[in-house]
Amino acid sequence: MKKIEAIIRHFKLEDVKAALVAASIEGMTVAEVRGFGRQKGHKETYRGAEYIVDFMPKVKLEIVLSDDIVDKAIQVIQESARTGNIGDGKIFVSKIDEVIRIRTGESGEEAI
Amino acid sequence: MKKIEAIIRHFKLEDVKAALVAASIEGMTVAEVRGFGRQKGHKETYRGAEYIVDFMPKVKLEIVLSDDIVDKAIQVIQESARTGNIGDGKIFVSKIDEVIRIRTGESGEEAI
Amino acid sequence: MKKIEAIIRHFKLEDVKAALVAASIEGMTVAEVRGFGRQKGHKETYRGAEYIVDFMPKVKLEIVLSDDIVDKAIQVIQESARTGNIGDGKIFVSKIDEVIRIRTGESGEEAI
Amino acid sequence: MKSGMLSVLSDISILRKGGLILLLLMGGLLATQSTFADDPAAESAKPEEVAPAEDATAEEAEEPLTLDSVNTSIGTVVFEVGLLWTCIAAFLVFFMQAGFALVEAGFTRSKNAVNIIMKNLMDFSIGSISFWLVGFGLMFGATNGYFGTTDFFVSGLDKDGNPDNWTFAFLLFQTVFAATAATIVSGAMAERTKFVSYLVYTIAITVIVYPIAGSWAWGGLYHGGGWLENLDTPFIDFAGSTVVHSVGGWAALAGAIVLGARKGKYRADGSVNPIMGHSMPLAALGVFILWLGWFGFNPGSTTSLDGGNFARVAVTTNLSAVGGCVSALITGWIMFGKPDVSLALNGVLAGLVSITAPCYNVSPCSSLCIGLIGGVICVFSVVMFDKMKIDDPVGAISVHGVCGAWGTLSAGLFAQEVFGGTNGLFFGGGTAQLVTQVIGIVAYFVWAFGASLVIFLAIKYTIGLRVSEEEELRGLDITEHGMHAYPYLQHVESN
Amino acid sequence: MKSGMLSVLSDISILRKGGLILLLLMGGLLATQSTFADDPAAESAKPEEVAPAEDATAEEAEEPLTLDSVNTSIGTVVFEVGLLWTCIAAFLVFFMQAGFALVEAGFTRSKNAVNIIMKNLMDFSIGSISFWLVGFGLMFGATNGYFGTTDFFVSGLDKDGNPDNWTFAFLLFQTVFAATAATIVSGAMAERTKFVSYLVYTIAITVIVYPIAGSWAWGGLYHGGGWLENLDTPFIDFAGSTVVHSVGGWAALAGAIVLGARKGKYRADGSVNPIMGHSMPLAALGVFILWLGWFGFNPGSTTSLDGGNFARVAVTTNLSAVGGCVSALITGWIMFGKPDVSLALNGVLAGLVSITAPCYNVSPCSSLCIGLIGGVICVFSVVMFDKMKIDDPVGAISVHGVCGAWGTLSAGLFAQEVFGGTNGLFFGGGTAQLVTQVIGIVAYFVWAFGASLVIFLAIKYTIGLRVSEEEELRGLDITEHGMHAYPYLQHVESN
Amino acid sequence: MKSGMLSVLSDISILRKGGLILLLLMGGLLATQSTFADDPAAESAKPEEVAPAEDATAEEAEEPLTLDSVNTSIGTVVFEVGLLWTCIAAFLVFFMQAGFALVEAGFTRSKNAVNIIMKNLMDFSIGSISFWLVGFGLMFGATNGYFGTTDFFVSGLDKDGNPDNWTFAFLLFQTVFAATAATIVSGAMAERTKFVSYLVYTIAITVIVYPIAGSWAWGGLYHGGGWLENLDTPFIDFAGSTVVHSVGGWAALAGAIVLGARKGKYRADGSVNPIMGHSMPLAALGVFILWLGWFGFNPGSTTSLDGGNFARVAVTTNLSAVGGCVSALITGWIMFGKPDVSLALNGVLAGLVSITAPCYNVSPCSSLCIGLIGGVICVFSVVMFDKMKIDDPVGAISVHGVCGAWGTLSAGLFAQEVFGGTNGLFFGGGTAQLVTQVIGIVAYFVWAFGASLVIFLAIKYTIGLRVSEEEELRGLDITEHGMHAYPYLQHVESN
Ligand SMILES: Nc1ncnc2c1ncn2[C@@H]1O[C@H](COP(=O)(O)OP(=O)(O)O)[C@@H](O)[C@H]1O
Ligand SMILES: Nc1ncnc2c1ncn2[C@@H]1O[C@H](COP(=O)(O)OP(=O)(O)O)[C@@H](O)[C@H]1O
Ligand SMILES: Nc1ncnc2c1ncn2[C@@H]1O[C@H](COP(=O)(O)OP(=O)(O)O)[C@@H](O)[C@H]1O
Repeated sequence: MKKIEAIIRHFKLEDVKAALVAASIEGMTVAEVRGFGRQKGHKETYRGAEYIVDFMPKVKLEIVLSDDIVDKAIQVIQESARTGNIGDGKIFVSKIDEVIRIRTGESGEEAI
Repeated sequence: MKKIEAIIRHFKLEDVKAALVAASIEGMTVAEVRGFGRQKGHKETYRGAEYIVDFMPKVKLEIVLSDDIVDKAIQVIQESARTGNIGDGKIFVSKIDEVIRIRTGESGEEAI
Repeated sequence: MKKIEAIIRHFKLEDVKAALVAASIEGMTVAEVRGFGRQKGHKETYRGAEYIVDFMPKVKLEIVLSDDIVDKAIQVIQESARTGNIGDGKIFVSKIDEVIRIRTGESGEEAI
Repeated sequence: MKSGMLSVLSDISILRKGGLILLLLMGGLLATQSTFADDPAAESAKPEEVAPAEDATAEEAEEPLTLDSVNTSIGTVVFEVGLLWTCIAAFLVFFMQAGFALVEAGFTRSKNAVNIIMKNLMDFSIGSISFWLVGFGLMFGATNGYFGTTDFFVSGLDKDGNPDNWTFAFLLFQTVFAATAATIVSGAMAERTKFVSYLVYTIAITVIVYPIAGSWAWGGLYHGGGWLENLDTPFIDFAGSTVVHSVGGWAALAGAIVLGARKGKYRADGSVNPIMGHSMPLAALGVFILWLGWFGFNPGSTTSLDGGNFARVAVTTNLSAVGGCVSALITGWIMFGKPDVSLALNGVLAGLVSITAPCYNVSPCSSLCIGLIGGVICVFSVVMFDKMKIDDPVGAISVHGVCGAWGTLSAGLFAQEVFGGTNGLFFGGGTAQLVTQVIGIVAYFVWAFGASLVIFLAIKYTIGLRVSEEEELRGLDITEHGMHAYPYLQHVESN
Repeated sequence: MKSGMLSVLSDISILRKGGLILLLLMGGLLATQSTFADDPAAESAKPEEVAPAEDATAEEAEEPLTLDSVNTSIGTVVFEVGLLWTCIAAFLVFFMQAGFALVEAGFTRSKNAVNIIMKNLMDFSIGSISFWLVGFGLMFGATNGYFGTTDFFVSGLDKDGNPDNWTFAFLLFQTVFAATAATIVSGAMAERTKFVSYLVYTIAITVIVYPIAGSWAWGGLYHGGGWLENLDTPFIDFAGSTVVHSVGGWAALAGAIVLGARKGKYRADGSVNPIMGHSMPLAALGVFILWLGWFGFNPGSTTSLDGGNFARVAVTTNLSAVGGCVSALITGWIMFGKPDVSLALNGVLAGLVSITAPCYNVSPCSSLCIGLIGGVICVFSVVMFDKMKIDDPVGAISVHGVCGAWGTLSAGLFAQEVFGGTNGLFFGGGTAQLVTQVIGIVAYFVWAFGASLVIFLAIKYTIGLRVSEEEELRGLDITEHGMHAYPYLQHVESN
Repeated sequence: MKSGMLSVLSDISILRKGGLILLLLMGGLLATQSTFADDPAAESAKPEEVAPAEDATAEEAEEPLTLDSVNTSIGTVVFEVGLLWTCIAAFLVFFMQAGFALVEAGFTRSKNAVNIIMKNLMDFSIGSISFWLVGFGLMFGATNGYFGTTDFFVSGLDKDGNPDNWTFAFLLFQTVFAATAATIVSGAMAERTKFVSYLVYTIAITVIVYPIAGSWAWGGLYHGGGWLENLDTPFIDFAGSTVVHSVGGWAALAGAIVLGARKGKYRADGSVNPIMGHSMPLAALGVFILWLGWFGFNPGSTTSLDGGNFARVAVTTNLSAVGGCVSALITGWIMFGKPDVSLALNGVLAGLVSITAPCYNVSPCSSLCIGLIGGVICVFSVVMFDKMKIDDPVGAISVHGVCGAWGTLSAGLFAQEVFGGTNGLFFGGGTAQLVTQVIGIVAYFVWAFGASLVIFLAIKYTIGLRVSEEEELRGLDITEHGMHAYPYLQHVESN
């Protein structure tokens, strides 16, 4: 089993979610994060003093899924989250050893 | 060493924490997340228009621990977080390669 | 490729970021979390009733990087985040299987 | 587009639905509309000492000027300015509704903020209507000493069918007072009461509990005259420490007892697990708004120019408020080791409630003392109710009930003849006034607590008073109103 | 340090920059300053019935007392107290700006909260200036029946060059009214309008749309006299259901139509995807503030002691507000199955807007009915506009436009002679008043909607009315103002 | 349950603790209570021109009506309405405390919001008490020209021992003014000052710094008469640009200098690292509340009907406020490329502070100019202080100190005889007035800055003025008050 972590733009969340659901991926967890990357943030002034907004608000998606649909999910996310501008975000994939559904105690793939 | 990530209900946080502490697991990190899963959310109306609240507020617990107490921890979480209704959440387990305590620089199991 | 997760103090974030940038690590994602650990929190009273603030506000940094600079990064974080007092936080390292840059579709090390 | 817009009003199917609802709402009202216009039942009395008079500036009245006509004109001005002051004061008291809403929302969790706001909004709305329909008459109609029996469904027309502006001003002023008594209850019952049941109670308090109580001490301000006004040494409660605040506070006590504590308020070992509010800035703003409103509540209770005594009342009101604030802060600091913002805020309100009864009858120095004592009492009271497992999220029982009683008592101690009325115990007046004050305090406690207890128990065993455990955990906002108070994240929606 | 501080003021290079900007700002003003001081152009008229008089308390005037002099003194007092009431009412109406800002901020997303606040702040600021310069004259100057042509650039000096305080009080009162009409628009256009374009429109509405409209029904309050005042049965709009609120509402309608809906408001299938506001507590506080302000808006429109009729107006205002609140709540509850806080809040405003026209002319009972109906209308209207894909984030068109029309109409139905004026249809007065009311409603709709449509289209095709899609997504706060409303996280910055 | 409740009051051990605290609090007060009641020391004077008179409407006084008695009655009405206006204005000024609290809380970080609120609450509370005890006498007692020496511990009784309502109204009005001066300081010292040390300073400013300063220009309003009033061309500061705002502003300057900048405000290279506030909506609401309060501050400073001049003052006040808003916005826009909300809000306050001195003496057009210039000055001043490394989180020094000086100066430029007083430089009056204004500005700067500097240094080297670095980093809320401003997460506690 794998975990996909995707850092995406806020306003792409609905699109990505819809695309994932369309691909039959129906479990995910979302968190508010702030990202620092190539999208260097912009210079702003506040009361005449300049500062750089370098942490950009982003959304982080975590999806645990079975190995065989990982590639599909990556593709779906990449397509739906893309605007082509710097700051679109990244997808990280790692291994998950075990999954348990709290309600039933099921574990492994059937718990996803 | 392993990392347990548990997505649980908000109002179960205190219970789960107490149960973990009782099981001598005394380090954890908590974050606010929003979850999407079988618990499909409910239909609401706002000014006459319907919408679906599909991202449910949840709490995510991250606990890094040594391999030998992982099973115990999973059991404790599952018992204390369970209500039996859809939306109780999930537990994900993955491997951690290294742990460092920032204050002392200790690493490995002794840093947990 | 590896993922570093570092739980640090809020007011150390700017220092740590600067130190990482100085070490040419230019991508990271930050989230607000609440931590529970040895720093047991303090007793407070509210309207005469005592309670323990045991979840301390912390910041969690996630950095995905190539294997060869992990040690450097750990060292940098440890140095810049340290105050020497309980509650300085921890660093967790785990393996990442794949990285994709959403904008370009690049993957692997070049996507970091 | 325009015609599309207008079609809103003409779309038949929509109008049919709307009409149905309107009919449900207004049945009785519309039926009585015409009768009511022809038959101004209420016999209204302007305050005796003010002779009704022509407008002093009306040139059309070609009557020759005489000393009497001129004097009458002056009386008219004084009367009309009194109306103006009464109305302005009423506006300030109205604004206290916002203050209550914010204090209560700030001192409770965000998952119940919509519910608290709705309760404050609806108790004022429903209360305004029911007090106009029934409460005013029960409180100020011709009376048997215990409740009024005329002046229901206030038309504001005098016996000749002409508008009587004094009645309008007085109705407005009394309506916002009644709503204050009602809204006090919502704080103590926060975070666990069914919305519908709260609305039912709101009707009960503005129709029964408060008006009957009010008639005892204040009925004589209009057509009534209650038994507490007719004691040898009449009861002193100038602006309602007892009549408004204690009544609200004791009703709140009954409600809190019948409801039981919020889930999680007490630990397994019986110790208090504090449940903090979600926004101190909102709570503080609420207190400032209430403080502002109190400058209408107390000084406005002169309801006339009254030789400028409102200025004195404003001074005593303020000194007591700051006294309560300072002493609550210090008391909390000594007892719990830190300057607690929630206690300081409660202290302000404690000082304000305390001075509400004696504000007209005491010196600035006495008012400061009354406030200082009120602030200390409030802190101890808050702690005691917590220990007694009576869960009052915002401290309403302590602030309004207990400090209301203290304030009423204090009039028997600190009153001075020089300000009008008798001397209290500390100024050589003996215990006469004090005894009357105690009688009043006890009588109001028995009535307000007793009647409310009966009503709350009746609600509990019929439609139910408390939400289910799951609803309480999830919060009343989403379960009762289908809405969060802060639907979006505060700091990030952009990218 | 001290000298360093003072150097702020003397630092030449800074002052040079500042001076440049000042010059840009004040060119015309400073130029006209001296002329203006010498030449008080405006011929001012105090209300006829009030004889100007010496200060009654001035001892220096050694003239012997006579009945006439005393009577004049009384007239002066009445006049000055009227000024006082007008000013206090204006302060309350001013405060409605805060109410609008909060309601609109609360009902929209946090990524646009700074923008909403700025719009409210600037429309009041710019509006105050432009109404003083031009609007007041167009509205209240000597008139051809359709707009005024004198009294621009109000100096407040009478023809002898002495300050005329009535003009000052009236200017203030009318300025805050004009600003109200202007600010209504911002809510309906929230979350997608360019800041600069909004400012341009603000000037247009306070310089052209509102003053011309206002002159028709209210010009006679000063030097004017509009065609609607001169009909056989004059138009009733005591405090501006139509003149202020509908004008604002119809302008808002034009704006919302020209702008189009916010991105994401409608789903692919055409159904409504509700976009919730970010803070119900702020919105609720805003409504309470507006309600308070309305006690200046309606009762204050007596602009004099007027026999205390403000008290009656305050009662009708309040009963309609609570009626609107209750009926909107119930209507929403029946239709959508829950007590919706946003509809209850809109209901209050609906009740307030509805009673604004007839508040002086109807009974308490009628006012409750008018409010009850207004609340129902508001809910249906909100739903209809949503269905028509006219996206009004805060319900401004329904509350101000539609309920303003209803309120104006209701004066033709519920008015009673006993309160001054004619009887409406329901009180045996036939349809004369009703016909006038309909004429007024239609005329104002045509003008306000039409003129605004033209202006908005002109803006759209020149400087552009709407921000880019990306700016809308990221939020106007950061893209237009470079600032977040809540720059820091709410709950954790410490450790 | 009931008896349990009552046991709160009778529980001996609790009462013992409470009693102890009360004793500590009230020692002196209770001791002096009786003396004070018998011995009304203060010799009070109603304003000369108002003859004290019987209540015009009192029928009991069977004395025959005469022209004189009727005239006296009119005087009484005028006097009492003046009291009413003074009180209402004082209520509005009181409400400015809420405005300050919100502006300061909004413009600082949430980790210090409780602290800011507490400071505002406590400076008003402590200030009310200490001004009543000492400050009022120093400011308004019989004077040597530099400070008063009578009228401490105001009883409000005249020499016959009867309540003198003018004294009460005046005390209230002056108390809220004193509290304004005190509270200005808290903003500039935000986020790093020890709570206890701030309280000590609050006592110092309301007991020493402000009253002595005030006596110079305003002592003559009561029993005093300061040197600035007795100059050939008396100092113009109608409502306190200098007396209140600059004094507060210069004290704030001293405080900010002694404290040093907040950690993190300056980067290693010396450049400014802006520290943004946490809530623009709260800050904006605060500004609107202050604006409302200013309609009491300036127009209310007539403290009588005064021929309706309050209306004129209200107009000049508003035009300057909107001028400041517009020019600060534009200045910021030109200089920094965006319409900055924080500067626009500061601009409003700059306009208001600027017009506070000359509001009575200038034309509408001049007032707009004064505001426009004030707004520009404010922006440059904010930037300069930042560059000078004087860290003022909310811009209090610029708004109150610098613009207060500008406003005072402007009276010497724009004053016009027609409004009462002399002509300023721009209206042909030469430099006489200007010179006096400069003398006043400098004298107040020297005193307020100097005295405050001494006091702050004294505090610094005794109990310490600044919190530890760790406390600053963690925030004063949790370290000083043990409480977060927003204890719960805003949007999710439910499930
Ligand atoms: N090495 C990294 N580790 C963790 N998060 C990263 C890393 N690099 C980028 N991110 C996250 O991805 C987001 C987008 O990255 P950025 O470099 O701005 O855009 P892009 O990948 O489109 O060039 C960042 O804001 C940050 O949250
Ligand atoms: N595949 C998944 N990946 C990540 N998070 C998941 C996944 N499935 C469920 N979750 C998280 O677990 C929560 C509970 O899941 P849900 O399916 O609603 O309940 P249950 O497991 O009790 O049937 C979700 O709200 C979501 O946060
Ligand atoms: N086993 C763990 N798993 C996850 N997070 C942990 C663990 N132990 C500590 N943490 C995180 O690290 C933070 C600091 O840990 P703590 O024990 O308080 O300090 P220190 O490591 O300096 O002794 C905690 O607040 C928590 O967020």
